[in-house]
Amino acid sequence: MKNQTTKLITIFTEAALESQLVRDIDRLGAPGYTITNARGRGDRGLRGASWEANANIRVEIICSPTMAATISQYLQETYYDNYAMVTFSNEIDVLRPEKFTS
Amino acid sequence: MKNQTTKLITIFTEAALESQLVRDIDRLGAPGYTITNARGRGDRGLRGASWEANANIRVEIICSPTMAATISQYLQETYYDNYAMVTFSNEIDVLRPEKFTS
Amino acid sequence: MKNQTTKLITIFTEAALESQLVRDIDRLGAPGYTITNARGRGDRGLRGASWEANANIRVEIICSPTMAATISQYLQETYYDNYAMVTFSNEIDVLRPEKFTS
Amino acid sequence: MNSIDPVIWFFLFGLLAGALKSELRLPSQVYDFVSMLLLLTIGLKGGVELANQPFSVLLPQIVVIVIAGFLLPFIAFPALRYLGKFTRADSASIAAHYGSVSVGTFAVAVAYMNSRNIIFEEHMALFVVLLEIPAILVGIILAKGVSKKTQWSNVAHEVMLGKGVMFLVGGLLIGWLSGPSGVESISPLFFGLFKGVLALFLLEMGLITSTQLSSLKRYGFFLLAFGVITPLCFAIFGTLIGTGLGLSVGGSAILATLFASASYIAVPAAMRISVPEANPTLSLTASLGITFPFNILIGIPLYYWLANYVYTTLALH
Amino acid sequence: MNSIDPVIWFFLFGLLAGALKSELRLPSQVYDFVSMLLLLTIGLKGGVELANQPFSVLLPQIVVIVIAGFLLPFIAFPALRYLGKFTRADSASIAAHYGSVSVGTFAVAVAYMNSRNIIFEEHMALFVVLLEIPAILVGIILAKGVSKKTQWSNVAHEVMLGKGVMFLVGGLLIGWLSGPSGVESISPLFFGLFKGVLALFLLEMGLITSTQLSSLKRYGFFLLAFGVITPLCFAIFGTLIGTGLGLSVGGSAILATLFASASYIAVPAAMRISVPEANPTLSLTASLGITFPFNILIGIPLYYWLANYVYTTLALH
Amino acid sequence: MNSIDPVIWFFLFGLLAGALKSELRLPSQVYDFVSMLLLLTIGLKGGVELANQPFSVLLPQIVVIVIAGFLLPFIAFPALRYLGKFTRADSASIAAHYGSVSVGTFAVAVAYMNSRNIIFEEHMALFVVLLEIPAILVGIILAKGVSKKTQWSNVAHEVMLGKGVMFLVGGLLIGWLSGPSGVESISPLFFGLFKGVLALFLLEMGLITSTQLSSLKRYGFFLLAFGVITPLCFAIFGTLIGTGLGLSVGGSAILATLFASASYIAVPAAMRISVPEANPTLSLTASLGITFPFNILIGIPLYYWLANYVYTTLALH
Ligand SMILES: Nc1ncnc2c1ncn2[C@@H]1O[C@H](COP(=O)(O)O)[C@@H](O)[C@H]1O
Ligand SMILES: Nc1ncnc2c1ncn2[C@@H]1O[C@H](COP(=O)(O)O)[C@@H](O)[C@H]1O
Ligand SMILES: Nc1ncnc2c1ncn2[C@@H]1O[C@H](COP(=O)(O)O)[C@@H](O)[C@H]1O
Ligand code: NA
Ligand code: NA
Ligand code: NA
Repeated sequence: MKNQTTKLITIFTEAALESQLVRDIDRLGAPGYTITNARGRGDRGLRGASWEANANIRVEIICSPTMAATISQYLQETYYDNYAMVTFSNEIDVLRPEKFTS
Repeated sequence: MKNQTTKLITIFTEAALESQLVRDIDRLGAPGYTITNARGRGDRGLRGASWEANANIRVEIICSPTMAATISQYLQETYYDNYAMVTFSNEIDVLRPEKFTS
Repeated sequence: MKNQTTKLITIFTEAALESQLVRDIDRLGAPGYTITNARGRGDRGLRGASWEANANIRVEIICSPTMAATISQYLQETYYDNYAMVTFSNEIDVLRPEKFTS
Repeated sequence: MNSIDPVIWFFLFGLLAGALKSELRLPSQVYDFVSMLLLLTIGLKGGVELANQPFSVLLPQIVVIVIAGFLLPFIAFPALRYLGKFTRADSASIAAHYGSVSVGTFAVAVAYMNSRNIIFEEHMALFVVLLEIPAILVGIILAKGVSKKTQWSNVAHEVMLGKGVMFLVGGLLIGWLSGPSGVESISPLFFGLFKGVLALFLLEMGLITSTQLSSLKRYGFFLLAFGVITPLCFAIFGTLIGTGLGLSVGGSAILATLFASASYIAVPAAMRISVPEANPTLSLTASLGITFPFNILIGIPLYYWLANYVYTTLALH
Repeated sequence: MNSIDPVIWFFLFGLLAGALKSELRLPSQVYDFVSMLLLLTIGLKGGVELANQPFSVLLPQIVVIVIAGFLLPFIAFPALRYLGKFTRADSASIAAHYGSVSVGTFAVAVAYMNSRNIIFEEHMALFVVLLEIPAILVGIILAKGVSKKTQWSNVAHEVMLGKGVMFLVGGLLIGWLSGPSGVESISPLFFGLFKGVLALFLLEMGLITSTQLSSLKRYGFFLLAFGVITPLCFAIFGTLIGTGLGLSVGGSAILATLFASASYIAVPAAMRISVPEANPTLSLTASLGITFPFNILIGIPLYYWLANYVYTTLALH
Repeated sequence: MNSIDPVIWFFLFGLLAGALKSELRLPSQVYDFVSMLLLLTIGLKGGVELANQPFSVLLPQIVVIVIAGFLLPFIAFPALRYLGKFTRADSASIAAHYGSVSVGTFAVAVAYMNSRNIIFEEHMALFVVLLEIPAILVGIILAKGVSKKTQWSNVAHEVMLGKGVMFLVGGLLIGWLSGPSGVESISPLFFGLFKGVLALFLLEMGLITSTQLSSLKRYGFFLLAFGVITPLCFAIFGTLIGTGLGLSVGGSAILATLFASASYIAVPAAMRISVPEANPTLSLTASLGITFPFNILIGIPLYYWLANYVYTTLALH
C-alpha cells in the first residue's frame, strides 16, 4: 500500500507565542498539530528554558503541500521579523492520508 | 561514506497507551524507540496535557523498511479505531545503520 | 519559491552529555540547535528518565550538508564508543535557508 | 461555622478561571505531587487508625463493603443501557466509574467533618481502597462478558499497581506499621499541610471540571440527570449500610459520600486500556463534570443531614 | 535586627551560582509552583484584611492608586525616548515595565516589615493588582497610538487572565470570602511556609538575574542609570501618595516599593504579544538585571527610611 | 523506640513497588525539588552550627577529613582491580564512588540520631562537602594517571559546581551567615518538613534501587560482597577517626556512616564525563543497589553500636 505523500511542517519558536500560534493554525484550517517543550540557540541567542520568557516550543503540523505553503507564508509574514522562529518542512508517508488533505 | 537508508516512524498518541505500546514495540522486534511528552489537536479533539487522561506522547522508532511496515500495520489494526493516534514515516540516513537492520 | 535544501541532524543521547555536546556544537560552528527531553531504549538498554543518570535528550541541528558531515563524524569519533547515542539526518526544506549555510 | 470552606472556594475559583479561559494552570508534575501527597496522607491517617481496630470489628465491615463494591455497577448499568440508550461498552464503563470511588471527594468529606469537629471512623481510608477495585472488574465483565480474550493479568496489573491504589495502600501500610507516635515526625508535611494541599488539588480539579462542562451540552439531559440521581440513590444505600455496620453518624455520611462519588482517575485509566471502545469523554463528563461538583458543593452536607436523619429516626444516637 | 534577611542571602547565592555558571537550577515546574504559592499567599493575606476595611476607606485609595498607575509610564516614556534615544516601541515597553509592579519585590518588602515588626496595611495586595494593569494599556497606546488595529479584547484577555493577575485576584477573593478563621486551616501551607517559599523564589530570581546581567554591558550606561534613578523618583512619588492617603509609615514604604518596582512577569508577556517589535532583552535587563536587585538590596531599607523621614518631618507620627 | 522509622518504611515501600513493576513514580522535577530541599536543609543546619565552632576546633577536623577523603579510594581500588578483576577504569570509578559520600545516607543517619535524641556535632554537614570531592579527583587519576589530556578545569567545574555540592555549600553559607535566629523564619519549610521530605526522597530511592537490583545478578557475587564489606571496613576506619578527633558517640557514628556510604549523584555524573569508558551500571548497582540499602537498613544502627562499643572500651564516656 503506497501512502499518499504529505508534508510535515516543524516550527521552533518562543513559548510565549503558543496560544496565538494555535489560534492561527486552527484559523488557517490545518487538520491538527502537536507541540512539545524545547530549548535551544539560534540567531536570537540562547533560549535555555530556565523560565517562561526564555522557553521554546516545537510545533509539528501534518498537512497537504498547499496548506504547508499557506502556513509557511503566513508565519514568515507575521512573525519572522520580531520573534525567534525557525520553520522547515519535509515529505512524509502517513497512515490514513485522507485525514490530512487540507 | 554513503549510509544505508533506514526508516523513521513517528507516532503521536495518547499517553495512556505508553506502557502497552512499548511492550508491542519490543515484542515486534524493533531495535529501539525514543519517547517525548507532547500535547496537540487532531480529529479526536484537543489533548492539552492539562492532566494525564488528556496528554499525548510522541514515539520515534528507527528501523528497517520491513519492520516499519510491520509496525504501521499492527498499529492501524490494533489502535486506530479506538485511540487518538497518528503515524507517519520518512527515510533517514543513520550513522551505524547496521544497528537498525531489524 | 523553491527553498534551498538543508540538512536536519537528530541525535538521541544521554542527558548527562548536554552541556558538553552544546559546547561541541557551538565550537564546530553550527548555526543553532534545539533540545527536548526524552526517554527510550536502544542497545545500551532502557533509559526511562526516572532520574537524571537515566534520562535522554533529543538534539536537532539544522545545517549545511558539509556541517552535517562534520558533526556526524565528530560525534562518532568522540562519543559512540562510550555513550548511548544514535544519530541520523534527513533533508529538509527550510524557510530563510541563508540562515543555515554553515 | 456554616460558611463555605476555603477549599471549596479554591474549587469554584478554578471553575471560574477555566470558564474564563484564563491561563491559570497547575504544572502537571505539581498536580501529580499534590495528588500523591493527598493519597499518602489519607492512607497514613487511615493506617494509623487501623492499628487500633480489632480484626473482629474490621472483618464484617470489609466483607460488606467489598460486596457492595461489586453490586453498585450492576445497579447503574441497566439504567444507562436501557434508559440512556448508551452502547454496551459505554454503559459498562460509566457504571464502573460510579461503582468505584473518588479520593478527592473523600478528602473533601474528611475536611468537612474535621472543620465541624464531627467524629468519624478514621480507618475508612481502607474502604476507599476496597471500593476502588471491584467496580473495575465488574465493568470489564459487563462490557465483554467473561471472555477468555480479556487479559486479566494485565487488568489486575493496571488496577492494583496504578498510582492511585499504590499510594493509598502504601500510606495505609506505613501508617499501620509506624503507629501514631511513629508518624509524628512526618506529620508536618503530611497532616499539617493537608488542607492547603487539598486546596491546590481542588483548584486544578475546578480547572479540569470546567473543560468537561463544555462537552456536557453534547451529551444532553440524560447524562445530567444520571450524574445527580445516581449519587443520591447510592448515598441512601451507603447511609443504610453505614448504619447497619454500626458506624458513627459522621462515618455513615462519609460512607454515603464514597458510594455517591464516581472515579475519575483509576477507572478511566483502566477502562481506556481494557474497554477501549468506550468513549472516555462520556464517562469523564458525567463523573468530573457533574457528579464531582455536585457531591462537594451539595452532596456532602446533604449526606450528613441524611445520616443524622436516619440515626435520629432509628433513635440510634 | 539589622542583619541581612536569609531570603536575601538566597538571592545573592543564586546570583553567585549563576555568575559561576554552576548547574544549579530550580526545575521549571517547581519555579511555577513556588511563584504560584507566593501569589496565592499574598492574595490570601490581602483578602483577609480587605474584609476589615470599610468601603469608604478603600474607595479613595483605589481611585488614587489606579490614577497613579496610569500616570507612571507617561513619566518614564519621555526619558527613554528623548534622553535614552530608544525606539518608540522600546521606550513604550520599558515605560510599561516600570509603571507596573513586581510581586517578588512586594513579597520581599512584606518580609522586611514582618521581620522588623513594622505595621503596614495588609490589604495592600489589592494595590498590587490595581497597579499591575494600567501601565500595560498605557504602554500599548504609547507604542501604537490608539490604533483600531490593536486587538483590545486580546490584550485584555492576555493581561487580566494571565497567571499572575489571576492567582493574586483568586487569593484576594478567597481570603476575603473566607475571613481570618476560614483561612486558618490552610495557613500552614500558605502562611507558615511563606518565608521559605520566598527564599526558593529568590534563589531562582538570583539565577535569572545573573543571566540578565551579562547582557547589561551591551546596553551601556544609560540603562543602568535609568534602572536606578527611576525607582528612586517613583519611590518618592509613592511615599508622598502613601502619606497623603493616610497610610502608616510601613504602608507608605511598601507603596513606595511598589511604585519603584518594575514588572518582569505580566508586562513582558503582554508586551511580547502586543508590541512585538520591542526588544524584550532590553526591558528585562533593566527590570530584572538592575531594578530588582537594587530594590531588594538597597531600595526597600531606603524607602522605609524615606517614609520615616517624611512622617517625622510632617510630624505625622 | 527501637521500632523502624517511618522514613525507612517509605524506602521499603518504594523497593516493593519497584519490584512489583507498579506505575508508582515521583515526577522527575518533584524528585529534584525534594533532593534540593534535603541538601539545603542539611547545609543550613550545618551552617548554623558552624558559627558556634571556634576555628581552632574546626581546622584539625577539616585537615584530617580531607586527608581521609583522599585515602579512601586508594584502599578500594586494589581490591576491585586485583580481586575483582575489573578494568582499570571500572575499578577507579567504583573506588571514587566509595571514597565519596551519599547525602541521602547522611540524612537518614541524622534522622536516626534525632529520633533517638542522640547528640552529635551538627556542623558535620561540612564534612559531607569535604568528603564529596577528593575521591573524584583520585578516581580520575587512578583511571588515567596524571595525564596532561585531562581537562582539570572541566573536571573542577563539573565537581564543584554540580547541583549537589552547590546546594550543600549554599545552605552552609546561608546558615552560617544568618545564624540560628535568622533561619527561624524559614525553618517551617526547611526544618519542619525535613522528615516528610526525607520520606518522599526515600520512596523514590526505593524505586530507583529496585531497578538497580535487577542488574545485580549480571555482576555476580564479588560486587555484592564488595558492596557490604567495604562500608563495614570504612565504617571502622571512620569510627576510629571520629574518636580520635574527639567527636561525640553520635558524631563518630555519623562519621562512620559517611565513610561507609557511597555516592550515587555527584560521582556518577563526574565519572560519566571524565572516565566515560567506565561502565556506569556497574558502580550504580554497587552503590545504589547494595550499599545504600545495606547502610540505611543495617549499617547505621550497627555503626552506632560500634561507636558506643569503642567509646565504652576506651572508657571515653
Ligand atoms: N540551526 C538550528 N538548528 C536547530 N534549531 C535551531 C537552529 N537555529 C535556530 N533554532 C531553534 O529556533 C529557535 C529560534 O531561532 P532564532 O530565531 O534563529 O533565534 C532557537 O531558539 C532554536 O531552538
Ligand atoms: N495534522 C496533524 N498534525 C500534527 N499532529 C497531529 C495532526 N493530527 C493529529 N495530530 C496529533 O495526533 C494526536 C491524535 O490525533 P487524532 O487521532 O486525529 O485526534 C493529536 O492529539 C495530535 O497530537
Ligand atoms: N531504533 C531506535 N529507534 C529510536 N530510538 C532509538 C533507537 N535505538 C536507540 N534509540 C534511542 O537512542 C538512545 C541510545 O541508544 P543506544 O546507544 O542504542 O542505547 C536510546 O536510549 C533511545 O532513546
Ligand atoms: Na461510587
Ligand atoms: Na513601578
Ligand atoms: Na564513602
